[in-house]
Amino acid sequence: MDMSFSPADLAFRDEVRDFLADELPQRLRDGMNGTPSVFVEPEIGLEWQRILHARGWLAYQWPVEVGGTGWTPVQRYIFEKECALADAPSLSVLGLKLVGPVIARFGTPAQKARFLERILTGDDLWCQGYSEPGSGSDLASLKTRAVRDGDRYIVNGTKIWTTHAHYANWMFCLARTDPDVKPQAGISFLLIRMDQPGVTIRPIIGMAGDHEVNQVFLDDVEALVENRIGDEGQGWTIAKYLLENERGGSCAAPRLLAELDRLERMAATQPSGTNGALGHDTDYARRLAKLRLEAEALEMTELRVLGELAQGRKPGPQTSLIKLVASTLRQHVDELIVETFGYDGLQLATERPLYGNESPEPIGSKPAQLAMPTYLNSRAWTIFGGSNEVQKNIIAKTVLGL
Amino acid sequence: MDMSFSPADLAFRDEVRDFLADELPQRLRDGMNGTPSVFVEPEIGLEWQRILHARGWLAYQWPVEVGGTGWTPVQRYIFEKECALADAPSLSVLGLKLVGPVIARFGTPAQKARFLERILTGDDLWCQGYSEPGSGSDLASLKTRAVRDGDRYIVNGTKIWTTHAHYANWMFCLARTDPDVKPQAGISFLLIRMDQPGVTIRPIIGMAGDHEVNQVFLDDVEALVENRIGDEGQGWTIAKYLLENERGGSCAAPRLLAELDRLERMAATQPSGTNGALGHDTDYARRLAKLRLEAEALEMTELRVLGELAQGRKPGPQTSLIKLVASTLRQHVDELIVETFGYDGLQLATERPLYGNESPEPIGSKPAQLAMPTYLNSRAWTIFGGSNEVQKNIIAKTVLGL
Amino acid sequence: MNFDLTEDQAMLQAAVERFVADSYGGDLEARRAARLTPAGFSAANWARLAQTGVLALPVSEQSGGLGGGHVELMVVMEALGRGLVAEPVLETLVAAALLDGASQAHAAANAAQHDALLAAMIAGETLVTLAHSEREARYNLAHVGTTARPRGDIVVIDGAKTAVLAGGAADHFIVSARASDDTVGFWIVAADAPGVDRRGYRLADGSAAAELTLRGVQVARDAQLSGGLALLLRVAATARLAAAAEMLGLMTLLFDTTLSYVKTRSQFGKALGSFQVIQHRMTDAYVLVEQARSHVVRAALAPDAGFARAAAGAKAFVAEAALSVAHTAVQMHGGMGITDELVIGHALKRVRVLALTFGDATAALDDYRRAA
Amino acid sequence: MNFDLTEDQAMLQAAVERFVADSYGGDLEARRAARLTPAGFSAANWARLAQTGVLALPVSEQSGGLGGGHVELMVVMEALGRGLVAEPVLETLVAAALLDGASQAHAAANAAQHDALLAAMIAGETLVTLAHSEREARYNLAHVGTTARPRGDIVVIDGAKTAVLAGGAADHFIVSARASDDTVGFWIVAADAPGVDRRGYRLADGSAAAELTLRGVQVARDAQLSGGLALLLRVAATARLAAAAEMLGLMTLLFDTTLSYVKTRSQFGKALGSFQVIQHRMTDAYVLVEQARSHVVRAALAPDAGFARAAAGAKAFVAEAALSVAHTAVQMHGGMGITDELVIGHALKRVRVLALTFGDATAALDDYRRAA
Repeated sequence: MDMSFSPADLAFRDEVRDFLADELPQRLRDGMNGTPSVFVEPEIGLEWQRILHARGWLAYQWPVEVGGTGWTPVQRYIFEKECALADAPSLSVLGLKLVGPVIARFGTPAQKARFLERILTGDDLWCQGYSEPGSGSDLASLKTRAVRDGDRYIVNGTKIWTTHAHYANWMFCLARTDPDVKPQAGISFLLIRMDQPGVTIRPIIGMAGDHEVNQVFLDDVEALVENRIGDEGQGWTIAKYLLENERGGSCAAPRLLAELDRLERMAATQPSGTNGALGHDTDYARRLAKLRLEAEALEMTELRVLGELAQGRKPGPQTSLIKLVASTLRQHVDELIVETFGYDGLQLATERPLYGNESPEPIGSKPAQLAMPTYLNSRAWTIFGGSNEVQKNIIAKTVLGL
Repeated sequence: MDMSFSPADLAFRDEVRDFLADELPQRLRDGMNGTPSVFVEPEIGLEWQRILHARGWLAYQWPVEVGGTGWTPVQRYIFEKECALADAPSLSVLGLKLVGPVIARFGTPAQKARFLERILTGDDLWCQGYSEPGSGSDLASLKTRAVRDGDRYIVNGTKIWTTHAHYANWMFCLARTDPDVKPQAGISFLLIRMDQPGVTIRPIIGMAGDHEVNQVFLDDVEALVENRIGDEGQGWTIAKYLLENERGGSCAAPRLLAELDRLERMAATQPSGTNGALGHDTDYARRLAKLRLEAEALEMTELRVLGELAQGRKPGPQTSLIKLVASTLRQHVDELIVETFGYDGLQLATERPLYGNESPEPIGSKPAQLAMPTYLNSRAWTIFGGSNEVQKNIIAKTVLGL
Repeated sequence: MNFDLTEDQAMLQAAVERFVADSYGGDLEARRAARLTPAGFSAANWARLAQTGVLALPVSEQSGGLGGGHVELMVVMEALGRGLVAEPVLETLVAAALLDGASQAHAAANAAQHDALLAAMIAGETLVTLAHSEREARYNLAHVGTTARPRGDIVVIDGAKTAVLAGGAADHFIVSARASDDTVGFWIVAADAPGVDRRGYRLADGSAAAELTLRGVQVARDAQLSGGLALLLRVAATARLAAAAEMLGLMTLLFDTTLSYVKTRSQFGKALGSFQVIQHRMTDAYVLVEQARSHVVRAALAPDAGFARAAAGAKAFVAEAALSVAHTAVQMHGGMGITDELVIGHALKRVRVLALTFGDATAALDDYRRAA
Repeated sequence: MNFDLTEDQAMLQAAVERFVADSYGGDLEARRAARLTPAGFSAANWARLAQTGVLALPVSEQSGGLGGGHVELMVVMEALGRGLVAEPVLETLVAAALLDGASQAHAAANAAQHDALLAAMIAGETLVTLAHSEREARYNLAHVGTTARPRGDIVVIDGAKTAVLAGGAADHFIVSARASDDTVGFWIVAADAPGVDRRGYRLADGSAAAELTLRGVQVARDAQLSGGLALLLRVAATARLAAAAEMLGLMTLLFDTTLSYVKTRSQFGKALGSFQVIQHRMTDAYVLVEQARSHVVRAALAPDAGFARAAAGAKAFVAEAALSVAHTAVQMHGGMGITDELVIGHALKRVRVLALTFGDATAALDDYRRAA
């Protein structure tokens, strides 16, 4: 057993650290830390992606043939961890992690040439058309219909929870191309331009006032057949690939641990109202320490998966619990943060952004101002991307054999 | 709204208190408090029942015609509360609360004459033959078979979790008299002598070393037809009546509150190892206070049910949650008690009884000695009499309509 | 032993429910619009609420109120919570109770002036709110750093207040300050008095709170209310019962809405409510609602001697229970639960604010156990 | 980044698993009989365990041990836990680590004597255990009221010890006492020494513990071990890792047994494991087992500087997780779960004892966070 990094890995870590120290502007760090919602605004995210792209590190989740870095699993982990610790803006999941790898794997040479580079340059911004009103966690029941009409499909339907649809110029979309076969078999994976007639976007405002997600109405919208990824009816297979692709290595714990460190420092200066600082209140300190124990266990679980990947093996069943543990823990951390600030934690500014010169003056402190909106948005963690209930169903079935 | 007792009720309360002060011997109080299992030994219980019978208060759960007291629901509550606060031994559920009311309701005059008085005098001790290995919470699946043979049934089968079968001379038993109708319809309610050939008792020892329950094998055992309660095939109806009879008023909270008081006093003298008493440790005191809040809520929920009964109405859906809340709370209290005594809480004497002159010398204190066996036995609260899972199924279905 | 409402109490409940039905009745858009006004609530609703007598409810009859008791308070606040009412009833009840308590403490020289203010308040014409919290105090009610120094016929107040509920629109503040003899007193300060710097901000529930900076604020000596910290603690107990009752109302709103939802919403071809895990989670929530109700009733019926303890206990229990039920409601609603489009999210945010009224659940628990 | 066992570690694991299979192998009756002996364990098993080298494992090579590290300790203790082994391995490892640590601290005059005792211990011939806990100390390792006063060439020990694990059958005790200079020291005291009053009693897991009263117990000066409280805290960290690893083994035993049970047991005509509520509860337990394993591995691999903190953290986390999994296992087994007839109850009781080894979860948590 050995959990240390090799000298080569340590050298790589130093290289990443130096790069972050030199190239990651404070403005972007502030933007990341000042964003209470799950996704950073393109204004922040794209700038960071341009910097990474210039360094050749943006497509690290892609195969080498299409611009990937060829990093080992350990290098990927190190890169993600260092970025998290440096408060680097989160990268756009939609293009880089979701549709990019799908195009790289299933796309034609023409599709690769057409789309991949523009994801990296930020010329194309993507959104995902999976969920529909009424289908929730149950993808197989989707109703959006695509009817072939020569070299194109005419698509009708409604997508919901569409993150950043209001910024995107493209949507990757699951649509039913054959209603007469069994539900999973009749689905295709289509790429749709957002800037065409028939695409209507209704913002869905979150509890904290953030506009991240949307409902997207598709009325006689056109999707070119040349922009279908894979064969007709292969959509379900592609969607599953995409899901599994998500289940590689994971690096959620380092940022949680860094946030707990930050919280501990803040609590050390928060008045307890009776004797000294809140951070010295035994009860409070124990709650924080218990969350840290959860986060340290999670970090080790992530490393155990990494260990499997590093040995060239498929990761074990531990992968399946990481999302469950990380999202629940994320919520508990955000709840403790809200409580830390006492009455100041109740403020809820609805102006956006909360970073930069234009942001509203906080009551008490900037972290206090971010606490409530972060907590409210955080309720989404156990719902989206497979709710906790669905995750447990999956673990019970696939891991426990129940 | 008015949660006070009427002057008449207060007078009754004083009468009960005086009676308890005068007539409940310290030896029996010690026996009650020194019993880590759910049921007190007959040695303790029967003596108390004789005292109550002499006062005419033993059959208070029975109709007046067969010796009941005719108390109002409020009087019953007051009696049970005062008994709990005075550490009176718990009364035998099996005869007084279960089979007694069934015989009173469904029995023939001859059966009433034959059995009821002997329950009160303690000449007959009863056990319950409901559960079977393999049937658990699912009564309808029971396999014990009773075949008619003239004026008797020949019974074959196995009963399990039979409390105090090793003391009982009678068993009331559900047996299948007709295997050819739907499961619930073919069951009859039979009374069986325990002192006959074919009855074999296998003790089942609990985690703490207590012998409360048994497995009872019935091999060609005789049950006289004249000792069948109700008609053949009426067993399911009777079992349901018995269950509903259990769901009248409830008085679990007063004893829990008294135990929390006692625990608080003990914690005030337990060393914390650092500064002063454990009871003054903020964390500990808050845990105890939270349990007290649960118990106070439970007490009020019980009173709200009592309020309905006192108005002559059927109790509301609150009754269904009382068992769930009380049993879970009981476990949490017993867990805190074990923890209170630190290392002393780990001792587990297996000698019985733990009261009286013969009981083993405790390490630290008598309450410390009782803590672990009480905690271990306490795991049964959420299992027997309808597990928590079954209770929640029932509430979801009958109260919430799910 | 009777937990039925009296006829009068039932009428009061019906009146508030009528107000809710007429003013809100599921119209979340109207409520949102009211929240977005500078005051954070609807002036029209406020006037109608005053007409129902709700604002006069806990004020003694000799001060022109209805002299309602704790049960009446519970009935009203629960109905307001169930209706997700946005108007500053709790804040007004606190201010009214302080003024009323002060009037009863002494037939002071300033009684007439206070009575006039009280009358305007319960008529819904003037908004008065307590400015007590300071950042350094966290939830410690006895910690007051603001000072009140006498200078001739006037008193000069200096300090800073935070989390002044409904402070964004208040006409007057009841400001706590430490007098030269180190006792805590309360002074009425007009919002537009020189030296008062008000900075409005929004709380999670959309209400308009304020931070105050008080620099050399001059008030007349007789602007002081009779009764110091002891009065505040009495009022805090009442406020805790009121907050617990409002949270109970919110819990029933959250629970009933979610129960309907899981019965109708289907997933994987089955009603959500047919999944055993959902059934048990709803059962857990149901138990919390019932246990919370028991605590609120217990506090409302507690005798005077035990009232502060019972109210603290109810607040501590209900705050945690309400938060748990709110989180369950969000989770059961899935994606819709985290939007601003359902009552669910608004109820969660209101629970968050109420849970901190006069200290969080832990502060209330500490008061409860110390009083035991 | 590699969490595979080395070949040697895998062999060690196999050896312990072989011991478990041969000695217990599901024979709960034999285990119960061993528990009922005065010593509380099987002498035959003990001899065989000594042969496996387990007792010599953490002892340095220069003291005649195998010089095993934390990973080896984890591997062994987890396997013992999984096998529900009744023998006093943990107690012996603690005593051996104290003697070994003391030997290494100084080439003391008494080294030869201690080495002989250590050799007899790891050969399974002599049972030595730490007598440190006192009732007033609760879980505070630094609180020692027992005194050791020098008198000429000897030292006189007075005091009382409680919860001496395996103390019912020990041949020698390592007794902590406060010396005249107020430091804490450790002395070897024979169980039959004059002035030692041993009162044996049983713990929840059936092991034979003891309370000691020490009245004017005379020991030679060189019966003192080198190294004081600092050595004890080092050994306590190792013991916490060992206890956490044994609890991890118990958790896997509990979990696997329960998983099989819910797959085969049917209720209402369906396998218990087909009920969604059971599935989710088993999933929660599974998550706890995996997270507990992560913590134990983390502590086993921690560098020396962070070891005490990591071991305290692992102990704190695993103690709560193991208890939760044990309660789940009991509940899932229904009536059978609360009997003494299944491994379930025995595992729960062993978890209860291990959870308090060198302080409960809260004490470990406090050490963890203070070291942070």
